[in-house]
Amino acid sequence: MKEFIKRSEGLWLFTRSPAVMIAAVIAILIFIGAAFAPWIASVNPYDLGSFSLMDGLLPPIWQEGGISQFMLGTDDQGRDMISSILYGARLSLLIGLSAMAIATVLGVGLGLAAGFYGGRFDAIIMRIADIQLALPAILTALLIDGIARGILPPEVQQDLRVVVLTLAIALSLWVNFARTARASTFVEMNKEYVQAAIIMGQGPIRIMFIHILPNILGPLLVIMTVDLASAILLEATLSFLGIGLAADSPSLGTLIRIGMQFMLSGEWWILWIPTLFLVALVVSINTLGDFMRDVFNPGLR
Amino acid sequence: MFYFIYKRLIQSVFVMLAVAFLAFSLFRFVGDPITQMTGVETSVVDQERLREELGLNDPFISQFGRFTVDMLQGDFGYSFRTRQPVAEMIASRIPATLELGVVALLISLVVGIPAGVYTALRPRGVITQTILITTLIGISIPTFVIGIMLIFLFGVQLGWLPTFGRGETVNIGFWESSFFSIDGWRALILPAVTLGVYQLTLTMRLVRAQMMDVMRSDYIRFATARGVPMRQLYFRHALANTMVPVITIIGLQFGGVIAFSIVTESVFQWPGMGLLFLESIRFVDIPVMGVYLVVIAFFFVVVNLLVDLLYVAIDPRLRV
Amino acid sequence: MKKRSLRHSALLSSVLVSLAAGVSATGASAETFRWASNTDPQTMDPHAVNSAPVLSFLNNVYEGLVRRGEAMAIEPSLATSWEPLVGQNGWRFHLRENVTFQNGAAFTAEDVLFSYQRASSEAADVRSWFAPVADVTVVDDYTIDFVTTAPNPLFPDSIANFMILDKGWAEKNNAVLPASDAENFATMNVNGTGPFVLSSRDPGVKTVLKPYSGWWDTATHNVTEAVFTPIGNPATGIAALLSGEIDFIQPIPLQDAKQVESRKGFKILEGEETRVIMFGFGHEHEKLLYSSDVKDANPFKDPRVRLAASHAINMASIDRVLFRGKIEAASQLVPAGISGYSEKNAARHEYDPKRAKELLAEAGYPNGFSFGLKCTNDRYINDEALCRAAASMLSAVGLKAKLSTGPVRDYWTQLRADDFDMYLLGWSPGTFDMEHPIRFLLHSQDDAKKLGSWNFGNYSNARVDELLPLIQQEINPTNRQNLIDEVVSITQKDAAYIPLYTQPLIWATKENVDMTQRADNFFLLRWVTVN
Amino acid sequence: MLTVENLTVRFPTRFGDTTAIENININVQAGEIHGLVGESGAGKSTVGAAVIGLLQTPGYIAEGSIMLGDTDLRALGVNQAHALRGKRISMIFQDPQTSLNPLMTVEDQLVETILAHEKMSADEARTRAIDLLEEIGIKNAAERIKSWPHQFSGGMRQRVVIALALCTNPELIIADEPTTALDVAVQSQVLDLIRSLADKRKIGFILITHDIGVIAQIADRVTVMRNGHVVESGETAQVLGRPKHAYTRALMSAVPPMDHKIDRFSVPTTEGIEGTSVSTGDLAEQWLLEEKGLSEGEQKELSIGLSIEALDVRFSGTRKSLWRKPEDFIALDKISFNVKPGSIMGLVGESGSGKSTVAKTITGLITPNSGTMMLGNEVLPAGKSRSRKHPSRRIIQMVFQDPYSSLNSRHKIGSILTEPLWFYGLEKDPAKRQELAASMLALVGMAPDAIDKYPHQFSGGQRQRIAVARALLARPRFLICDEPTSALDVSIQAEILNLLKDLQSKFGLTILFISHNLSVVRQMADDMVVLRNGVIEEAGKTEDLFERPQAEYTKKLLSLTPVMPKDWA
Repeated sequence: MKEFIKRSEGLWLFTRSPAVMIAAVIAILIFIGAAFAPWIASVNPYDLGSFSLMDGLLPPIWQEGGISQFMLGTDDQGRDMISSILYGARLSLLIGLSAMAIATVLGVGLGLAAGFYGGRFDAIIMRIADIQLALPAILTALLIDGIARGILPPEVQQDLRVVVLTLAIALSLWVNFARTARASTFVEMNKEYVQAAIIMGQGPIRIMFIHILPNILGPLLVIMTVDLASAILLEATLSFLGIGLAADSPSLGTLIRIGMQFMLSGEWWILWIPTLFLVALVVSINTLGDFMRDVFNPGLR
Repeated sequence: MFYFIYKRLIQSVFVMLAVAFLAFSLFRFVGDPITQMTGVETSVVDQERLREELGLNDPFISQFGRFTVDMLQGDFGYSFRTRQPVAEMIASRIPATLELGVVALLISLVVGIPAGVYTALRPRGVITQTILITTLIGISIPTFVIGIMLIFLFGVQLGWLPTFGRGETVNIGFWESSFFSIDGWRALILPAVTLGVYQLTLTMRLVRAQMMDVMRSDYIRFATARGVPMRQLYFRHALANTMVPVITIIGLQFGGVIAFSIVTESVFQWPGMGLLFLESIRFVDIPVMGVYLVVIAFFFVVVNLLVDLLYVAIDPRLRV
Repeated sequence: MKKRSLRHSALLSSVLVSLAAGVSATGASAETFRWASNTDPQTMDPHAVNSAPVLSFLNNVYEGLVRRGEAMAIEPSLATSWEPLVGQNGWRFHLRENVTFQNGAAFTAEDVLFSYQRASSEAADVRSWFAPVADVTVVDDYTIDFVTTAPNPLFPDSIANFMILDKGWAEKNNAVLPASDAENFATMNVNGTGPFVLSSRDPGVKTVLKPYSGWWDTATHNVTEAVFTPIGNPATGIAALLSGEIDFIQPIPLQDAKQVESRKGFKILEGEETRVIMFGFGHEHEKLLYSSDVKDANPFKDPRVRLAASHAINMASIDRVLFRGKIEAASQLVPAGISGYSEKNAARHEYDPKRAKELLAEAGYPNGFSFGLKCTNDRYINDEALCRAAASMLSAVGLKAKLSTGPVRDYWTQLRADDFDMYLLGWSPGTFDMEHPIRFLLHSQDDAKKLGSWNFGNYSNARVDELLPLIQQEINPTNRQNLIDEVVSITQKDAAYIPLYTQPLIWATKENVDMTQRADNFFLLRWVTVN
Repeated sequence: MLTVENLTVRFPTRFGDTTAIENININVQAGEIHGLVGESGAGKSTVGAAVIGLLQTPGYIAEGSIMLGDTDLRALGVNQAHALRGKRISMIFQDPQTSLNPLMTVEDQLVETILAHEKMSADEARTRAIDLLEEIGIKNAAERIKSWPHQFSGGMRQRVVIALALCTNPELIIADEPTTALDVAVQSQVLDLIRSLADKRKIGFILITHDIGVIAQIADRVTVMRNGHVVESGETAQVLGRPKHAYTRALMSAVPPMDHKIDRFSVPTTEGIEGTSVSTGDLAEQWLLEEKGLSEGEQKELSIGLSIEALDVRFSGTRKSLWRKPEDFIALDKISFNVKPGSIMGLVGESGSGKSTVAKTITGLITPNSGTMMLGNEVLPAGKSRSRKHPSRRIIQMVFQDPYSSLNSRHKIGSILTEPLWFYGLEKDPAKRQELAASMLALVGMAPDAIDKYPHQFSGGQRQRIAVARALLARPRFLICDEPTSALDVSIQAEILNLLKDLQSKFGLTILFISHNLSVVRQMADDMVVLRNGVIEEAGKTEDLFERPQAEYTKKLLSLTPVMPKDWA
């Protein structure tokens, strides 16, 4: 085992940094909890029939009035906090991961192409990136939201809010990927293996994706982790600004937004438990991202 | 170099037009201004008449054309909600947002750069790890929660700082500034910290990474080998070379600061453009939203241009 | 907050809140009274916009012929008395003498006529108030006649917010008509006869009022300067109050009331607004828009289904959990105390899920069906939470509600486009009379006559349509009440709407401030005393 | 003056500590240039870094003593050690491009360094800085001192670097590959400068280099290192002229001689290559020869030539102002030459002469402004007009300079090697492709199991072999080798050159061999062209050019290249 670990630089470093290991454990637990929420959670907070207003505002079990059925208490609708958080994390991660995936595909694709073709094409892509940067995320979200409402039939709109939000977040994140991919591609373009491929007469698609892409993945992976964290936070912020998800299918961000109402009312758990959960999630993702950067860029150690 | 700036300007105009177009097209979807402008008892007929008067029934392209042409002539139109000239409304809010943004950015630089340098030079230290984790937690809590926490801690609990607004301001010409009174500064602290904390973390981490990179470069090794004093080595040699990429990102971040100030301003009831914009969304005040976006794009473009010029100032290799 | 929770929660908010409980706020200064609300009045023009924030604010500056007292009753203001016209429909108002505008100009009947013309012009949003008016004639300097097309017993009640401008001032400053697309002088400046005069205004930021020394009435307040600040974020508003930066805020989130009250130096003013919150249905829709199981029918056409929905809602637990016991359940579209409230029909459809299921089965939906429920999330107190709870309760009897909530900015547009199966609505009768909701919510839609304009589902009952003009014209109170009772009874049986409760009013203020909380949520400085 | 005894440096890694250098003993006297020579990985630079106290973390000195005069360098505290740097010991790095802080003027950097060690006013420091620049041969120093580093040429920059190292009159300067990045002409000037500084100022130098020619030219004493150990040490003439140790002898014999042509290099050691059974390469050999079923002799007649006529390449410059048109940079000025079928043509020139532009133009990476290229009897379409499917894409193959970047580090060797087979449609059967690739590896002298590994698992020389294998798997007729050995150690260079020669003669390849190294070209090329600033200075038979150079430029190049005294070899 020890020998096996030593064989991989990353694994070896991993076993030597307790903070990273803790972060990994937290992240994995949250991912598992989120992925298997329907099997772990005691109630389905999205199923309106499964909980009752009668159970509303119960405190966590260690506080007077708490009951064992709801370990971390309930919110104002009588939803079990644990279940809400698990489902919320599930939704947040779903949005975060898909937004990140879309942003990656879009950004890396455009960045690669910009770096590969250079010249006018590059200039156009970078100006589009500028335009995107000049449009704050909230406005992008409004735009997508509005367009979706304009063109989609009403009965699917509610179900598609997640999609809309995901797209909006993805659009405000792709520029990062595009810029990084472009810069790395410029570097790779000067390397001789790329020139060899060009001389052979290989097509641009093959060169970009088979040759260059694997070589620029390192920095992109780092951005992916950091942006996963930002996507989750951005979703929370959009929720605060009123363009997030509906309260009956809450993400972590929406839970926090709802919890804000109870900041003063004494029901502290409705705000602080999801917040603590979000902090744990974001911090561990970021810590893992930092760790990955260290592995990919040994000079920084 | 002049050619470079000239090219930049052309591109900037293009960016602004595109933002205006995108922005304008999104307003069609935000909601119906008319129902927000009128009371409950206003008849449907009257609403329709108003809609016609405001040109909201015209085809989209002619609305956008009118908007652009008017704007190019310096006519920014009137707010649907308050009937005031949009130019005045936005102009009166610009100082608040800019001052907030600049102070937030300054906080992020003044704290972030030294922290970045420190954590780069002592990568294994306990203090470094503490700083890194604390800031990470700082950016993991949504801005709006942090803002309210600060308000309750420093405003209500300790009673040291105001909970909302800009405090006392001083007018210098058209510019309404909080920089010239104690009260103004006190009011500025909390929102600026709230807004700056995210940027601070970014700046710090960026400076740290760049600094660590630069410290490994040949010229630093050479400067070490010839015994240049450590302080000079860190701050004159290493930091200056760190600044070029850092400035780019900070420039880009300024756009982010302005955008995120929407949240901060709404939490602190800070009378800036972001607050105005949020209200405008609520009331579907299309002219205000449109101009706001163009102004934001303008800031972005100007900051980008400044960043380019700053490059030239820092890096002699670019002075052709 | 419970003492015990402090011991258990190391989290910041609890600590903050608990520690802060021991700190008393600084006393309000007798000189300056600072207050906050969540919305800034968008204009200073009393005729341009018919919205509560504007009218509430301008009531401190401008005055109408009549005004409402602390208990909402009409009382003389610029008119000292009024009576029905003899020989024709309408009312004669006798005006107060020796009243001067804040710029020193004398108040006469000409100003009333001018204000009427201004307020009923096309550019005025308040023109609907004058829909029944046929003509206005000045009899002499202090007498003016409002001639109506039909007998209109409620007319004086309906113009309590009709504010009088100085004709000379408006003409001089080019503000003869309310601004329609560009601003005019009156959007930023005022010249009323009221107790306060505008001292400075920074829209969206700060508006300062000072007492008008030449006010005709005896001032009962002791405010020497009043500063208004809009604070949009409720938590920020509470913080501002608790830190002593403001003396009063309206409204506050009701879950925070307990916290404010528990602190030394602060108190809560609780009351009921005149606004009734209700659910409406798409009566006329041929089929459900958002259903996944009933595609080509509209079960809500069947009164039994609507009744079932009404029986499914447990107001008691909504009150207890969501509203912390601060609401009064409603049985009809106006709350008790409003004229025309039907004592005869004061009983609600009680919470009875069994009955609800039976009704559904009778209607042919023993297993219920799914449908869309539309709600706002920024319009009424706890609107989103209410809808979530209601959806959960409806689901419990088989009415599987798919909830969709959104900001109010495009809510009305969606409702007008018939884009709903069931929806949330709050209604406050502008005239404080039952006729108002009958006209807007119960009469069939009729654009030409401007009737039923907020009857989104187009509930239509021939008898109700027939009764409305009778009610409008009936002078005899007993007869009138009988007519109204009939309407209420019909619509209750039909479950045309499901009235839920009267929206509570929660204001928070420093303990040393006395004020009057009026049921229309208007806050008037003339009733404020700072001790 | 400097005495290093039993120096051992270790680096902790995840596999435990590794020893970088062990038991090194070096003695440097004042005014002496002590050469430290060895191939990459020998630990030369670690010695230098250990002496000046700048070992890369987490390396540490495990044993030994370093004495500078009476000062025990290992006993110094962090601050004392730092104060000593620049004052008594200084260092020069390889690349003058990166050794100077690009954001500070030369003056700032000089004055700063002087003030760091001497108590004097800024004006005095400045005067001293100017004197220093004059001394190391920068004309008009008072003016030039205000310039930024990027405003100096490479050679001038290295002079500035030396001036910086000299600021405070150090006793010892460690020069780590000070001329490797420079052209021969500049190299010779810098070496002269170093020599004169040692003589005049009595500065001791440790000159770290892999270039035995440089050592031969200026070092008084030399220490040969290998794998962290000293192999041999002593007077330069003795060590290089009459090497005692087998390794030194092998090393010397791998150095291509400048003054005569040899047939094959005798390769000093092997990387375990020759051991592989050569017979496994038969398949690849057969495959390369089987085209049209010709035998080895006949194959040669298929050789293809390349002729270039008035090739002109210009790059548009950057636009400097709105009103001025950008000026073109002339990379190749109407050059013409002819590569005979089956021969090796050498293309020689200093950096910036346009050598690589020629290669890029032939391979179609660059579109020339005018001129024609003929491959055999057919016109070779230029640049972008050459279609992706054009047959010349296969017929012309290229071996690049940097074996570290010419192989895609994320692809397995197998996939790198089979790519041409698959791409050009030379072999349809994937299993056969693998077989052929493995066999080709054997042909270029590598173990066929390399096919499952990644490039980073190989040394530079092995990678270059793989690169050659990749080129051969396209079944080329024309091979362009662009500085194929300049990144390699001299022993590896010898192997690769041998390999190229063998393959060329066996398969009748035509080769365009690009190099800045005259002695290498002499060993390889039948004909050669000397290029300078995009213009052909001289062309002809290689032997003729070396024996009877006509152009002044060629003569100068020949005279400046460091050579070993005849009697040593």
